[in-house]
Amino acid sequence: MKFAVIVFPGSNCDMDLFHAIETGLGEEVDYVFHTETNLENYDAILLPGGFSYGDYLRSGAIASFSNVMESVKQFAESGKPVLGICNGFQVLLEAGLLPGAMKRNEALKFICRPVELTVENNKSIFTTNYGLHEKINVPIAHAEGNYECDEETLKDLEQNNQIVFRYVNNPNGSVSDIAGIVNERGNVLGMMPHPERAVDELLGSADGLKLFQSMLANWREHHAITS
Amino acid sequence: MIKVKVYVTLKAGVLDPQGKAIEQALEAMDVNNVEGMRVGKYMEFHLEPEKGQSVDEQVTHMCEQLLSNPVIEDYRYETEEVITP
Amino acid sequence: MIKVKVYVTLKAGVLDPQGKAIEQALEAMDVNNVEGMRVGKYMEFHLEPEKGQSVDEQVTHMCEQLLSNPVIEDYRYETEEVITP
Amino acid sequence: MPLLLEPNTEEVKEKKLYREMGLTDEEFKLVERILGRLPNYTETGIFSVMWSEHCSYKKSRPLLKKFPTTGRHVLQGPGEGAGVVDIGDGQAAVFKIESHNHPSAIEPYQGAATGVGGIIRDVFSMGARPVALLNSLRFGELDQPRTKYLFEEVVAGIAGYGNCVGVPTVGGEIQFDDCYKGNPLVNAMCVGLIDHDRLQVGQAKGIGNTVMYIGSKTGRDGIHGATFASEELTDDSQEDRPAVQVGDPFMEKLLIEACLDLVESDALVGIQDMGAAGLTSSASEMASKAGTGIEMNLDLVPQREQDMTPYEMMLSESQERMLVVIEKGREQEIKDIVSKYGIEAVEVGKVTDDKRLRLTFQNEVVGNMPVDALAEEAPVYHLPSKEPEAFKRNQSMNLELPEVKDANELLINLLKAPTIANKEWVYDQYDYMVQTNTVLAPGSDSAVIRIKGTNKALAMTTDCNSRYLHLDPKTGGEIAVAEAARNIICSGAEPLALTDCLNFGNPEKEENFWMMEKATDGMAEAASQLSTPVISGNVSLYNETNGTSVYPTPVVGMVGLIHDIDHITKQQVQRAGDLVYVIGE
Ligand SMILES: Nc1ncnc2c1ncn2[C@@H]1O[C@H](COP(=O)(O)OP(=O)(O)O)[C@@H](O)[C@H]1O
Repeated sequence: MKFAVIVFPGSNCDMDLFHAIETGLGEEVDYVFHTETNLENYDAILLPGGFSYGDYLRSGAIASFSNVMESVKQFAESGKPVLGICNGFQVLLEAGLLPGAMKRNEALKFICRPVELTVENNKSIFTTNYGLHEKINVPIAHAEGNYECDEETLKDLEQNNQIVFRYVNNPNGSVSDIAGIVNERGNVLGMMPHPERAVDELLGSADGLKLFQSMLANWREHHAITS
Repeated sequence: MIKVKVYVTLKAGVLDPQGKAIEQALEAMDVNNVEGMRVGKYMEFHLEPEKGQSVDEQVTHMCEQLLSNPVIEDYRYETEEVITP
Repeated sequence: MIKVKVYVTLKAGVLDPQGKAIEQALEAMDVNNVEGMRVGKYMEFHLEPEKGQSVDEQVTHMCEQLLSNPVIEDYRYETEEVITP
Repeated sequence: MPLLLEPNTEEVKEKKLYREMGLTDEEFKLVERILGRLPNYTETGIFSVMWSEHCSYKKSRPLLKKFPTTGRHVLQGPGEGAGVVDIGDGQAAVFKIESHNHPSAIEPYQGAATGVGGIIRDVFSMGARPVALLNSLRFGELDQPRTKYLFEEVVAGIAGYGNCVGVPTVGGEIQFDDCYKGNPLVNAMCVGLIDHDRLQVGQAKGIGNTVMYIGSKTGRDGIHGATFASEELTDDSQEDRPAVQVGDPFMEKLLIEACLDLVESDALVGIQDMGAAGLTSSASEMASKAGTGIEMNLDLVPQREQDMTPYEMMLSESQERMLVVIEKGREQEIKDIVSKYGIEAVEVGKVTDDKRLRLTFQNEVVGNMPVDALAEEAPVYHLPSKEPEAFKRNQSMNLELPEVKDANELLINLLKAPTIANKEWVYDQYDYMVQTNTVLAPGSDSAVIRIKGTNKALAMTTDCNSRYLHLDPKTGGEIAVAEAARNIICSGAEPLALTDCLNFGNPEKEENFWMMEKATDGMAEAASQLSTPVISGNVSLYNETNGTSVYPTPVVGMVGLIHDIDHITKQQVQRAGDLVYVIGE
C-alpha cells in the first residue's frame, strides 16, 4: 500500500507521520509537496499536523487553497482514504471535505498531553482493528481543537455513525466530546489526536498503530477482491 | 485606491471562549458593568479597483472565500475612497 | 446601556506576519490588487454606565490595561447609546 | 532625504551622542584612534553594538576564560553559533542557551518567543536539525498581578513559537522569588542533532565570494537591542522602549527546512544567524573569523519599511534572517533551493581581502571599519570586586535547624510553594512530543530524546538554584553544575558537556562582580571535576530594576548520552514493593 504525506509550508508532523508509516506500519510512503497536483500513484492521502501557513487567519484556512487540495478532493470523491490529523483535520474542515469548524480551546491555551479516547465506530475503514467502545490512549497537541457544528449537523453525524472518536474527558470544549469524524461515505477521517505519536510503547503508547493497520487491512481486502 | 475594513465576528449563538475569558479578566480588574463581550477580527487593506468587477463583488468574494469561515463566522465591511497624493 | 466597539491594531512598523500570510494567500487565489493587509482585533460589548466615571474614562482604562498591549498595539473605539426595550 | 535627519559626524562627538548608544568617552576615543578619523553616526552605532557586553563580553571575558572548554567529546567549543559534542557513530549533539530577559520584561510574549527563535537559529545555522528546546525562567512572587501577567505571557510566547516551528519543548525549570519582580529571567536552550560531515561554520571565506541575505525583510525592529540588553532597566524603560521585535515562527520553520537543505549544497561556504545587532554582527564576525573583509551594498538589503537609513538597517534586529556566504557564480543554485520554501535569497555583497567592513548606500560609502576591531578588539575590562558585607554576615551566622513539628503539614506546604509545585500547567502548553522522540517528557529529572535509527538517546536538563548562590556564590555555582549532572545521570545518561547563561546584576558594582567571580570559580571547578566542559553559553548582565539586582543566577544546561535506550530511568516510582535506597551522604 502506498501512502502520501502532504507537506504544506509549516506542516511539522509530516516526518512523524512518514516515520509511523515507514517504520511502524512497514509500508511505502512519500512526501508530496503542496504544489503537486497528481496523486494517482497513491492508495491513501495523509494530511499531517503542524501549523500550515503559521495557522494565520484561521488554522487550516490558507492551506485549504493549496494546489494539492483540488487533487485531494478528487481523490476523496473517488472513494479512496484521506486522513487528516490535527492541522490536517482543520484543513479538511476549511476545504469543506468534512462538516463543522474549529474554535480555540475553551481554556484558550495550547494543550499537549496523552488523552483517552473511546472508539465510537469500529466499522470505518480506519478503525476496524479496534473494538467497539475500546478505550485507547493517543496524545493531543493543539490550540484550536474545539469542534463546533450546528445541531442539525450534529444530528446527522450521530445518525450516520460519523463520530469515530470521542474524548473520555473533554479537554477542549468540543461539541459532544467529538475527537474525530468521518464524512458520510466513510473514506475521509479528520481527528485532533495524533495516532502517529502513538505507534511505539517506548514513547508511551502504541494504540495509534491500529488505525494505520486498519487502513492497510481494508486496502488489502479491497484489493484481494478487485484484483 | 480604496481602503477596505473588514470585521469578522463569531455568529450569534456560537459560544465565544475568548470573549468569556476577557469578561472574567475584567471582573478580576473590578470592572463589573460589562456584558456580552464578543471578540472578532479586524482587517484593513488597500484595494486597487479592477475593471469589470465592482469593489463590492471583489470584497465579498474575498470575505466569503478566505477572510471568514461561513460555518461559524459573519462578516461585514466598509470601504472608503482614498486620494493618493 | 452603551454599546462599545474597540479596534486594536498593530502599531505602524511592527511586523504583521499574519497580514503578510493573508496577502500571499490572496495572491494564490489570483487576487493581486490588495496591499498593506494588517490584521487586528475587534471587540464589542455592552457597558452599563456607572456614576462617577465617564464612559470614556472607563473604556480607556479597559483598553490600556487589558484589551490592547500598548507596547506593540494601538487602539480606538466607538460608543453608541442603545435603547433597551 | 532621510539621511539628513541623522546627526553629522561632529555632532556625534560634540553632543556626546555615542553615550546614548552605550559607548564611554574612552571607548569613543579608541574608535577614533582605530579609524584615524571621527566615526560617523552609522559607524558609531555599529561600534557601540559590537562593543556592548551582549556581543563582546568585554566585562565577563576574564571570567569565562576560567571555564574548561575542551575534552574528548568536544568538536566545537565556545565561539560559534553553538557548541558541538561527539555522540558516536559520526553523529554529534549541538547546543546552546541564550537569555532574552530584557525584551521579556517589556513585552513578555514576543520577548520570550523571539528568544526561542534566536536560539533555534543558532543551532540550525551550525547545520544541525533542532530536536529539543528547554528553558529556565525566573519571576517575582505570584501574588502580584504584573508577575502573573509576565509568567503567563512568557509561557505562552515560548509555546507559541516552539510549537509552531515543530521543535519539542521538553524541559526546563521555574523559580519564583521577589528578587526577580522587576526583571524576570527568560533563558532558552536548544539542542540539535547533526552528522559530523554536515557541520557548518559562520565564516566568510574565499575572496570574491558572494554574501547573500536570506529570510524576512528588515524593518526598524529592536534597534539597539544589544545595547539595551546591556543596560539596567528603569521605570523609564517602559517608555523609551525600542520598537519591539515580533517573531514569525512560520517563517522560522521555513528557514529551518531551507537552511538544512542549503547545508547539503557545496556552494555554501558559511552561514550565520543575524541575531543581536543583526547585519552588523553577522557580517563582521563572519569576516573576522575568516580573516577577510565584507563589502555590502545596503540598497540591496530587503526592506519592510520605507526610507530606512544605513544606521537602521545595520542595527535592526528583525527576526528570522540569515547571512550566508556562497561560492561566487553559484548564487542561482542557492536561490533555487530556498525558493522551494517561498523564501528569497538576495545578493547583498562580497568577500574582500582587506579585513574591513565596507558599506555603501545610494552610491556613497557610509561605513568603513576594520572587522577585527569590531568583532575581536573591544576593550576588555578587569572590574574591581569586593566581598559583600551580607556574605560576611551570612558566613558568621549561627546555623540553627528549624524544629519540625508536623512533617506532613510541612511537606504539603512545601509542595504548595510555586517554585516546588507541579509545573504541569506550564508544560501542558508546550508541544513536547512533536518529532516523536520524547521518551521522558517534562516531569522527570531530565528529558530524554531517542535518536531514531540508533539505540542511543540524549538526556538534557537546565538547573540553577539561585538562593544557594545568593548565600554563597562559589558553592552555589558548584551546586548548579552538580545538580545538572545528577539529573543527567539519574536518567541513565553519561554527562557530556554543558552550556551556561550567566544572569547577574550590574557588574560595575564591586559586590556584584565579586559574586560573578566566585560563581564562575565554582562552576569551572565543578565542570572540571565532572569532566563536563563548557561548550557554549551566554552572559546577561545588568539584571536590575531601580538599583536592585536579581540573585546571581548562572543557569546550567547539560546534555548527556544514553548509550542504550534500555538504560533510560524514570523519576517516578514504578511498582509497589520496590525498595528505596539513599545513596551518598
Ligand atoms: N519552564 C519549563 N519548561 C518545561 N518544563 C518545565 C519547566 N519548568 C519545569 N519543567 C519540568 O517540570 C519538572 C519539575 O521541574 P522543577 O519543579 O523545576 O523540578 P526540578 O528542578 O527539581 O527537576 C521537570 O521535569 C521540568 O522539566
